[in-house]
Amino acid sequence: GKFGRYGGQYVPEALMPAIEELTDAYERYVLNNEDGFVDEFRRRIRDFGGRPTPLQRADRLSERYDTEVYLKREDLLHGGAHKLNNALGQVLLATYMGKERIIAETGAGQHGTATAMAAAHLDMPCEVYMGERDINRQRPNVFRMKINGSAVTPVTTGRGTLKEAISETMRDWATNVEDTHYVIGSVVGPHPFPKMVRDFQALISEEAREQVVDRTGGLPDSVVACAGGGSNTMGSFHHFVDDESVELLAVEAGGSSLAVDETEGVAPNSASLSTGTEGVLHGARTKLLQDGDGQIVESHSVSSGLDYAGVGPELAHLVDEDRVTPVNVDDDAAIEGFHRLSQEEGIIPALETAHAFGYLHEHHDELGDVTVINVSGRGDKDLDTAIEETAKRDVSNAPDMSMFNGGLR
Amino acid sequence: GKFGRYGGQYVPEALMPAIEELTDAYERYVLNNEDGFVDEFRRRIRDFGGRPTPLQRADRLSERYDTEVYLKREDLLHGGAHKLNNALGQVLLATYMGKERIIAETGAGQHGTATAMAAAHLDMPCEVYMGERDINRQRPNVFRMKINGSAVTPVTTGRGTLKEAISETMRDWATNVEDTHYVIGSVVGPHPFPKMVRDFQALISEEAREQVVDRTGGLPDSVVACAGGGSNTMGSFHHFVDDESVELLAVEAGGSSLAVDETEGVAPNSASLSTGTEGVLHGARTKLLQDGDGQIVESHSVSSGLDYAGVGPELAHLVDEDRVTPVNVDDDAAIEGFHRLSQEEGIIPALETAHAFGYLHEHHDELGDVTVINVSGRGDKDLDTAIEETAKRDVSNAPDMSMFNGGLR
Amino acid sequence: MSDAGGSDPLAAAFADGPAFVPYLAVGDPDYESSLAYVEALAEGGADVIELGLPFSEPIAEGPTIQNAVVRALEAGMTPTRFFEFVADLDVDVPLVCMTYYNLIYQFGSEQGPRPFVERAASVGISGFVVPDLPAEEAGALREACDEFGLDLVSIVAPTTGEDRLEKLVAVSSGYIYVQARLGVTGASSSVSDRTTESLARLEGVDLPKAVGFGISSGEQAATVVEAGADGVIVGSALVDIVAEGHESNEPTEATADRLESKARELKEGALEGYGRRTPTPEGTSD
Amino acid sequence: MSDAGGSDPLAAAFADGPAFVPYLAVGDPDYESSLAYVEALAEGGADVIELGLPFSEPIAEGPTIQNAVVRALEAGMTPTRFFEFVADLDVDVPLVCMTYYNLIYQFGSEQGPRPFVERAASVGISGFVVPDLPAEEAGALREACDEFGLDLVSIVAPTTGEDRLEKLVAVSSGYIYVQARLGVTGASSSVSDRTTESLARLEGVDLPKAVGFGISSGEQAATVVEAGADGVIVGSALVDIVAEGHESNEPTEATADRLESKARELKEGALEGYGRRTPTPEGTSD
Repeated sequence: GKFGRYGGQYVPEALMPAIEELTDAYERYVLNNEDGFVDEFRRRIRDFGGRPTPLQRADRLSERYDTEVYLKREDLLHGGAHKLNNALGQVLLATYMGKERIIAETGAGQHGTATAMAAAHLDMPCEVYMGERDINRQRPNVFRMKINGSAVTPVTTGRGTLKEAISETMRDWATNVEDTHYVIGSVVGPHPFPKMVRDFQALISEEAREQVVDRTGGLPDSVVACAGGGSNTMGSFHHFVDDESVELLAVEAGGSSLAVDETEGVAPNSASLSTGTEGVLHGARTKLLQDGDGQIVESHSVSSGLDYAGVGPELAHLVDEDRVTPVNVDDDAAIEGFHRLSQEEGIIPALETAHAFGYLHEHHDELGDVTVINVSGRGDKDLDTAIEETAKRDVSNAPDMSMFNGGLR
Repeated sequence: GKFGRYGGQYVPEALMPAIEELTDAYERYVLNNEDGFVDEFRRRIRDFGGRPTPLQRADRLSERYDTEVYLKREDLLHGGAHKLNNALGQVLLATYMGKERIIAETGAGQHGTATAMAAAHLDMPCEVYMGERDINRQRPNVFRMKINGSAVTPVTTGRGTLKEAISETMRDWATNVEDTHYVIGSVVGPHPFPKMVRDFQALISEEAREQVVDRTGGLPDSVVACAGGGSNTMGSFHHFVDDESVELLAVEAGGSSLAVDETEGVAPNSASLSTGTEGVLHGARTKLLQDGDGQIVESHSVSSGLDYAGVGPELAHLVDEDRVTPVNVDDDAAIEGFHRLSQEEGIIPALETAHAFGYLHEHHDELGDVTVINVSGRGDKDLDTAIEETAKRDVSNAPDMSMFNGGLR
Repeated sequence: MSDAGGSDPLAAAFADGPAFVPYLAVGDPDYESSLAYVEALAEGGADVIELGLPFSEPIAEGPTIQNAVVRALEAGMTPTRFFEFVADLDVDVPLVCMTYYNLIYQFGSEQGPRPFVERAASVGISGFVVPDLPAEEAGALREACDEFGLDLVSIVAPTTGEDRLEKLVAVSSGYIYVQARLGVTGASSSVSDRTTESLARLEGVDLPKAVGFGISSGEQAATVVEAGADGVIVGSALVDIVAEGHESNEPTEATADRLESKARELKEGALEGYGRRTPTPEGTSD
Repeated sequence: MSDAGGSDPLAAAFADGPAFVPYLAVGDPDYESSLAYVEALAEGGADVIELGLPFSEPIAEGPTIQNAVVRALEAGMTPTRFFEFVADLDVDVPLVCMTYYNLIYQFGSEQGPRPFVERAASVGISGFVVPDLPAEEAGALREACDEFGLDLVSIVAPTTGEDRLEKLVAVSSGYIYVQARLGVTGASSSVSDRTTESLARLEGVDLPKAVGFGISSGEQAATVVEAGADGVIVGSALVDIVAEGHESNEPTEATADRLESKARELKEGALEGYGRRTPTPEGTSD
């Protein structure tokens, strides 16, 4: 259950039996395809989810940057993001384990909506915890979860964001652990979650590797993915990790600054790989945004899906091993990346994803001849934020938005 | 250019040369694959659009109705609906024709967003006409078009809906016909549009027919698709038309009533196949919602994408030939269908699509052992309307929406 | 081309110098005022009057006429009322019905254009202009017009090439409506070069050529006629006057007077242009 | 199990009848009041006191203690201040530090638990309870505790089966924290059957068993002790009193008095339960 010095199972004793049960189920069903679990998962993620997703050459970006830019189109997955790979895998695993109820936490709402869809598809009752502030910023996602039949429970503790929602979901799990499976939304949490979520998300790189070889006759020089918790990141990297010639770039949210304000307990970024320090949070040892005492600080990003103070332990390890390069771009570059992909390629990316395109723009000459970028999600959920954040700054490539001054309604 | 007594080219003389040029281009590029047009179209709709879309067995609906229900997942196409098949095809054709500008009309905004995406992808300037009332009801779609770099021009004439937007786009075309291609959004308008749009959309039934045979070993007993203008309908039916054993059901919007209020000039439905009479509108002879004098009446549907007084001439013809059966369900049944698919299958359908599921619910025992239903689009765009319309009625299967009483924000 | 020959009132209207052909939407803003307005145009010197029967989807019209159509429909104009209107009119010039094909197609108990044409003939309509009916679709209407001795006026657009011209002229009679520029109806301030090109292309056609789209002043009418037009068609500039009168609650008579005087300006412009085109030998007939 | 043996102050606290083990979040709602409150608990009869060092992500706590943690953090509580607090305390009972592992891990110049344990030992802390540190991850902390002679108290949950029990007892010393029911900390009105089951399962374990989670009254304390517990741990019921005092702006002394009297009730309840468990032979020593 470790990745070098990272990982582990830092959870209350009450949860340990469930963690052990899950570890056993993970090994039997996911690793050894017992009862044909993997076959059923692959069939459902194909028919229900829409896999394989295409690998598309980005014609105009390739021309602009004089680099072959290929887009892995996870935005086309059912629900609009890579999140379903994991949610469907875990909800299906819960049915194999005989669990009767699903809980999940969500920040931007993407993992919550993916879990709600998977739960509806597999006829499993589902409750999603979501910070009150996030609920107010992501109401369409809240509605999607409810319309899929899930309960959405507002978390009012702390500042009402992802961090608090995770803690609250852990409390529910500690209370109802015997019949309930907690669908963690990223490659974080106690073992076996980081490995298991990675395995479900690794379909991305399994397909992308085959597709890029088909298309170009060889491996890419680099693979770029945005990194918050890191599930699309590890999913995009996993099958390339052993290909030493392929550079793996994890683009974190630089927010408005990389510095931490210790007095306020706030990091105006979510760059835990780039700037974080080792610590223990939410069940695992990993890199964290924390103050000198070990108190977790509030992270920030224009993209609520990247807005998390931790990161998957495997990524932390791969960074220490120099296999993954952590980089970051700030909010401004992400907003510009959002507009650029929308206008030049006709794909409106999630603000999370937009960070990868911000990085491409700033460092395209360092990515080699062929680069694969994971389009982790679509931006429909972010329209309101994009209007607001674009209006706040001087974005050179933004369309005239004056007709939207009142927001979307 | 005719389908029996329907079809034709009822357009101003000024447009006829462009129509002739388009007919020629359609025959050369689309029908005869000149310059590899069809190959490029298929490659782009695969890589950019996400084809093929899956055919998914709906486990819970199949069990509920004791009928094998298969879903053709056009909601997974880039942009969230089948619309891209046609938009990409036409914008690509415009580049082959050397046109320098694209115009389009849009009602619910789905065709507009698909056209804007295709135009961005192919680097073609684009202007979309949209009724002012529709703009106010579909602001997220308006924003998507603008963010993709398209101009969106509000149409303030009449009641500001699709009908007026079409007229206005025709006026633009009449003015700028020499360098501009008008991307009509459905199987309507003058020849060659109904045939050409059908051919682009026929990818749906080309794939679905192969998929259902693969899956079940034979043809389905029925194919069900919602029908407004009819592009997803014809797309879903085309490759089954010669399979006489397959019943083809076009589900129209029954709205609140099938009667026409002649005094007010309003049909509280959009069921032109079921209740319309022969006439000439927007370039073609077809079935229309009109009063006794031939004035077009305002149609109505809870789904703005079905809210149109005409229908594709080929569908009108196939109905007269008894090859396609026109049926309809009312707004209430559509809203229930929306909630049912969302809760039971984890797929939130467009309100257009929801009509097909309303019909499935009411007539499942008439659809044979195997039925294919086209999930023409996803419902993200309809969340606000769904909240509003659900709150207005007593919907037995709706979730508690009290937390959304103020709408999505 | 119709065989109506010499007895054709439209041909006759173009026989003595340039014709002034005004357009109004019938029933705009109400039945009675509209009667007065059409009669004022006749008083002002109209040689032919195009009477617009409002259709709910006027795809070839610009905003001015669209709004007129909406006003007329809201005031209750229908095909049946339109024919009553024509019967009620007290004017002595040939009348052309301008409308969209669906209204023609739907009228009466049987589908097809015949009942509409029959009724039009009975109230004294001389011909039709149907903007959404290209030559390719005009067969049935042409047939009915022939049966009842009415003309079918075709529109020639700037985009109409030689190849289409022949097809078009074959179904036309009365006069040719030469569309002065691309786009939709509406007043504008200059006359396009394309008008001259279109007239040149039509030189061999043995029908009067009336130019429309964008003519709003006597001077423009003069220019067009000087360029070779046999007549000028003016719609939006006149509809504007009706709209202004309606919006300012002007008495019907006052609006009618302004229409009459605008008509006079346009008619005189046409004559002026005609004079420029055929220079009178200096010093004759003082 | 620790070798601290007879000199272990925690073991000693359980030696003479049932122990009352109260919990408070240190620094809630401020440093000075918190000192008074902890001292009041000692006055009220506490045998061991669990001092909560607030962590920003208290995943094992219910709303009552979460809110206390927020109040304490906002009032400036830090690990360094916590140690000052312990040094400032004027009480004569063993103290246990309850906190999350990240604070222990980060303290001092080198990473790992040793600096934190060393400092805790130096200010008089006798042991630790770390809710997010299961036996599997406890090695380094256990080692540091052994080095400085401190206890590491393990939590046994209702879900802990026989297989885990052994592993768990192997790293535990001082006492066993028996979690009375599933879920998070918080006062509740009944004592679960699962408590009895857990105590039964632990019968062979040679460490005192203190039951916590949900105990809020003297009667509950009595029931738990009667069922075989060697001590009762009470947190939320006491934190509630602090919260009420804070919200109503009650003077610190008044809140402290209420805490002391609640402590007395709980301690007496524990004794009462102990009395019920070991029936005194009738009629002796009147």
